[in-house]
Amino acid sequence: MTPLMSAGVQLMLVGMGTVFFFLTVLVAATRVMSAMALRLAPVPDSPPESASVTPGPQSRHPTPDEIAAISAAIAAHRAARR
Amino acid sequence: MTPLMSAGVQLMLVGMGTVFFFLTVLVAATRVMSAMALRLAPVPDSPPESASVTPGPQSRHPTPDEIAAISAAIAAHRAARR
Amino acid sequence: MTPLMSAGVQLMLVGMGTVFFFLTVLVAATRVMSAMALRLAPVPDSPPESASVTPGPQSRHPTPDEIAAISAAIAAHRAARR
Amino acid sequence: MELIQQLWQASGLYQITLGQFVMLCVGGVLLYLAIAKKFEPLLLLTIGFGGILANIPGAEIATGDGLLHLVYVVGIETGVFPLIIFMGVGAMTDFGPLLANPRTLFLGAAAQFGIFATLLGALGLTSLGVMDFSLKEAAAIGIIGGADGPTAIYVAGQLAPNLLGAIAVAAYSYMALVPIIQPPIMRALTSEKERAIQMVQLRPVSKLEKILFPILLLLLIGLLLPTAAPLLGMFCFGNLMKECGVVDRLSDTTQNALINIVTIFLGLAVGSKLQAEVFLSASTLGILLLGMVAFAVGTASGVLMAKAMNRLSSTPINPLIGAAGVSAVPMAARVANKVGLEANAQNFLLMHAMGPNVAGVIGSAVAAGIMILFTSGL
Amino acid sequence: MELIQQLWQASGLYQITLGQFVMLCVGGVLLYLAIAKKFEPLLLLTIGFGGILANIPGAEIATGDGLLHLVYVVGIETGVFPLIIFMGVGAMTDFGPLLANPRTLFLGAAAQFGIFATLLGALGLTSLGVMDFSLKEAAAIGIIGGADGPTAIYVAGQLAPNLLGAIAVAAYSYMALVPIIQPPIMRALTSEKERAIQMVQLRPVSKLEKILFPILLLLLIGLLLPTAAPLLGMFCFGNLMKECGVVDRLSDTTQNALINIVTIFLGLAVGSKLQAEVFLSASTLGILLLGMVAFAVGTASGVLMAKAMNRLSSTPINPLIGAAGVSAVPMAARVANKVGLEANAQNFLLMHAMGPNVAGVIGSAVAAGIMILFTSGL
Amino acid sequence: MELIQQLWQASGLYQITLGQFVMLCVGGVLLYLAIAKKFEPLLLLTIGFGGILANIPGAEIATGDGLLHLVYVVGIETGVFPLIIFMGVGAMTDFGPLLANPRTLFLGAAAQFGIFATLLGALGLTSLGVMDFSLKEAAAIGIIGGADGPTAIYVAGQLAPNLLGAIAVAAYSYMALVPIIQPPIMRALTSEKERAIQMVQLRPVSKLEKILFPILLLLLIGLLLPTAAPLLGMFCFGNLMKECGVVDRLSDTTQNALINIVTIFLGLAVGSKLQAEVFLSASTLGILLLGMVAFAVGTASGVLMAKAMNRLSSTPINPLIGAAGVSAVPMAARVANKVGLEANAQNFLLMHAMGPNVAGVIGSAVAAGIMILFTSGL
Ligand code: NA
Ligand code: NA
Ligand code: NA
Repeated sequence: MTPLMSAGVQLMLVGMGTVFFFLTVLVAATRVMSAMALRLAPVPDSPPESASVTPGPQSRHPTPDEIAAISAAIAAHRAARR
Repeated sequence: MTPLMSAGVQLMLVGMGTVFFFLTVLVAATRVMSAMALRLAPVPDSPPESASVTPGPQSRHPTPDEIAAISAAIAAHRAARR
Repeated sequence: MTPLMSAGVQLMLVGMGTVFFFLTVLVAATRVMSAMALRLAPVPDSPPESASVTPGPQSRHPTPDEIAAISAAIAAHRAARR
Repeated sequence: MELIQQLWQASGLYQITLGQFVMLCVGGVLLYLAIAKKFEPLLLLTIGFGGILANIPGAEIATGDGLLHLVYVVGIETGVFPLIIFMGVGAMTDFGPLLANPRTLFLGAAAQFGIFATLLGALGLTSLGVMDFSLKEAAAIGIIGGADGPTAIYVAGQLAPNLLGAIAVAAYSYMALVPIIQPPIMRALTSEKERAIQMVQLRPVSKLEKILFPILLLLLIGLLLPTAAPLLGMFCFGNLMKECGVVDRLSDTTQNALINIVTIFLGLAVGSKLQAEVFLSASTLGILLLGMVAFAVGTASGVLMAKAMNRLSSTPINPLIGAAGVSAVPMAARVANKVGLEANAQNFLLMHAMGPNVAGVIGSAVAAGIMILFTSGL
Repeated sequence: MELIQQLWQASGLYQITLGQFVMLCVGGVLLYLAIAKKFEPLLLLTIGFGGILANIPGAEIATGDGLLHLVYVVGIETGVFPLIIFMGVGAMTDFGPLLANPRTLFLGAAAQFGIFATLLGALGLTSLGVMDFSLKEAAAIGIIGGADGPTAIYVAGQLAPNLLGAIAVAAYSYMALVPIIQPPIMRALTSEKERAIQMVQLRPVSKLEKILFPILLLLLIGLLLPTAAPLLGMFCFGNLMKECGVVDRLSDTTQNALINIVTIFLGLAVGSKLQAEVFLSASTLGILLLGMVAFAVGTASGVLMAKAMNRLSSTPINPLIGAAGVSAVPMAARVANKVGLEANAQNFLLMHAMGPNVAGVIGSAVAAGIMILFTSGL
Repeated sequence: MELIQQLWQASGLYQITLGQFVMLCVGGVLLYLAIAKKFEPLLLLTIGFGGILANIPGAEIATGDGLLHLVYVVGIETGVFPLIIFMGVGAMTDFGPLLANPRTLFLGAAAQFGIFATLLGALGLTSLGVMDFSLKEAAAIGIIGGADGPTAIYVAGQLAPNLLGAIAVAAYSYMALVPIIQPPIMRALTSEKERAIQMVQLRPVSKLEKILFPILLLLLIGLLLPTAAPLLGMFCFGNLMKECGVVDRLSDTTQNALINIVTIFLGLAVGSKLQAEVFLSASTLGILLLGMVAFAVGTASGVLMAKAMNRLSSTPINPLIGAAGVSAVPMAARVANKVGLEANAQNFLLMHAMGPNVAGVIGSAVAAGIMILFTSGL
């Protein structure tokens, strides 16, 4: 095996080892943190469904539907004003 | 005529020549492109009136009217909540 | 008194003097400006209550209430569309 | 007490020069035009305020490590700001009317004659010994005739930074004055009958055409005149983001937050070039004069080109829309529409005038590329 | 295997110093104050997080080519970030109450005594050998008394970059603590009767006055104290954009996207100055102590000035609004309102307190100009 | 006339090389994929357009003082742009599902095997003499397996700038191809019965947990692997701004104006690395090939890890969610959900898959830290 390859193998072993070691520590730490957090603030304020990657109403872009809805409202208002 | 002037005259001739040459090529190319495009996607999806410089609803700033409309809606909602 | 302290005292005297001098001039200039402005544009176009630090409707962030209101509107609209 | 003397000698009252006083007034005038007259407020307000800041004696905001000078070096010397603005303008431009009637591109070409006539004018004044402009400077002055702010600032930044303040002020002032400058020329060169000409309804344009056009435009300019590619490239990029419909969030930000932020700093940085020692010179007067000529000639050549095309072709063109070829988007198109309605109350030229209007933007970018190609080497 | 050893020696656990550990805790405390106590969250959250990043052993985010160091060099050393923030603050400020009652400017002047008293305090501690502050450093520390974040950061960046972290933390912390620091002082210096004084309804202010004021303010500062012109110039520019009504899209972006973006990076960059080796020193303790003094003295002098004005003038001033002269906009004005309501349930001082409140911003910018003028040369 | 000759010699037609022509086509293909196929349009559109600009002969937009080169130097060489994007991604990420079921972090760990397998693959091809990659380059190529754009660009910018264009294009292309690459592998490695496994409803997660997690994550990475701290630090900062609820205006701007602006310039700058002379090489082909391998191996190891965990633990895990461990947020999670529904119409895996999905982002940032630690020194 060329020295380059062996360097690569070493890097892989150390790398995957570190990744697993770090995430294992993180799992443990997260469990402890959650336990403490739930003792401090028992009642969850976010229902499970709410979990998602999409940002909240404030930050997300309006969908075409919503733009349509808003535009309609504005149009109605303008019509009303005339 | 001073050398500066003659340089200017040359620049004008070449310049206007290039402008016209380029835009002529562009007109031709555009006609070809449009023909091909309309063959690929015959039905136009934007009515002629739609052509304008103003950006779409998403991007343009609300007019005072619309702000008024929205504010009114919000005020109404607040009143309702009390 | 150490030279550093005396430098500080001098700086204080000149500093407070300048602050008061400048703001006195500003008060006078403002009075003159207001007088002239009110002669040019007598009718005030903003009621006293309007004075506040909060930016106008265009620029301020919606409050949770308002977001709720808007979200509700959007939800209603979506429901309607189904 | 000598601190007080130091304070007095550091004060503006002590240091102010007559030139700075004059420029403070000029800045005030620009603010007045922007606020009271609504002349191109986005630029004239920021340029005017930047000019005032640049002429506060002893503040040194526009020199050395001063904010405005830093912004100028980072944003204008590099050409970054005008290019970003051009991207934003592209994202707000609709090529629909142009695609519906490509012939109008010729009107946008003709109107660029104003640029080169002004170039000659500047060189003429130099030959007569009235002014002293180099070929580079004359080229930069000519671009005022493009009636396109970012293009003028970009070219001036490349070819004649020392004249940038005067050129930008002239460009934006005359763009604001288009409703006053153009109508008399348009009326003088056209008959009542010509102004009343109605044009055929524009055909609908498909989304695909709108998506392909900016790419086509970029490739052509790249193949024929690469020196114009940075300007038109960013313009086409903005337009493609708008038309492609898959990156609306980028297009949205480009048309709002991004262009607004850059406009603020572009205006302040341009204003920093209004320092008395730079701005108050005969050349500034010459530039203001020549800029006026540029607009007038450009308007005239656009109108005359339209009349010529009417000779050659059967489908009629209302010569008024030729005046929109100078760009000054969308003001010039509105002017054409207004003058047209005076002659014929049923005559709505706005959409027809938008074609030459955006064609003028392309035309002056091409002219800019020519100027940079042939003079930047000198 | 020696890769593992290399990994271990590169780890934070191996490299961490006691100081870094302490600073990580300090960062945590700042996050706690920002999130749980809502103390100036926009700044304390970003500064606190920046402080944590800056003290991660071996990450070198706040040194060399690290992100935070780059941002610091580009944004704070140049003064660009505080100036942009100041522009944004200007665009959110309403001079209406000040214009309706210009006398309140004097309250904003008096409150600046806190700045200079603190300057003396810093020099006093030095003379006593307790601390070791140069005149520049003492001046920068004094500005904490201005109760105005961007001004403090701008001055510290110019005069005492090494103390910037501590000064910024002190300034924002005490601004957040205003509701706790001020009331006892206000009550101690005023009688129940004085606190119950009702003030005359403010007159309406015309749009024209609001447009002219920022221009007037800029010209005066330019003529009298140019070193304050960059700060007040950007402040006036922001305010003019807001009031002129012709560039709403610029004003809108300035108040939102732009100020938010700059706030994020300003906070992180300031946090990068919380590195243990820089921050953990006796001078930091001295600065925190002196900052507290600055706020207290400023509050007191504002109140006493209001009482003095009551002696001289017929139209009554409620001395509580004098405390708002330290700025800390709009917190200090709310405090004055709250304490006033305790004494007299019909007594709404908020609008009246906004006058001295914004006057305090002007006052501390003037003081900043003085400090820069007389010490930056040294 | 020799001006015309000069014009001709400056034209693209005269200067274009075959390589540039090919790259213009490649740019066109990227635009096509972005617009017509909606493949990661935010990045492929901007990268593709940047690539076209970079290959316009004679325009020199991507070299020297050209706009794209300036943007590249300022934004990518410094690592600023990918870090800001990562902050924005953090502000759009919800750790809820991960907190509800921390075990899924192991899936995010396993999927990183794709990174190191690719590293070996790159070195293997070199040993075989097929390619010629240094250890640094191999490491940068491996990160493609992280299926995370900003991480890949950040690492490539640090370790192998010359390959950055190819690596970024590969990363985003394969992220877009996830719905095509993953399903066959997922089906091949799982039985119908396994794919039908229903998972237990996720427990609700409290706001406090969501606030504490990013801080915890940052501290752990800081103590164990500081070289990953810049990436994960900015990621955690963005997430904390979102979750803490006291700086919504900053979080809002980070998720919109700021990330959009940076995305535009990041894409253009990456595109500037698509210059023919750099991009058209055997190594690019190798990178595209190896990137495909990386995604496949990562997907497989995630699925196999999930199956292994099912052996060891009682609470069942649907092995499909293991595939989401490669990140490619949120595409990979959607794929897992879709394949799961095919096997069992009642089986909604989306939320369960979000856990490994964001865990994959953390995992590849850790892998990136390892690569930088062990190879940047070489
Ligand atoms: Na033009
Ligand atoms: Na103050
Ligand atoms: Na990953």
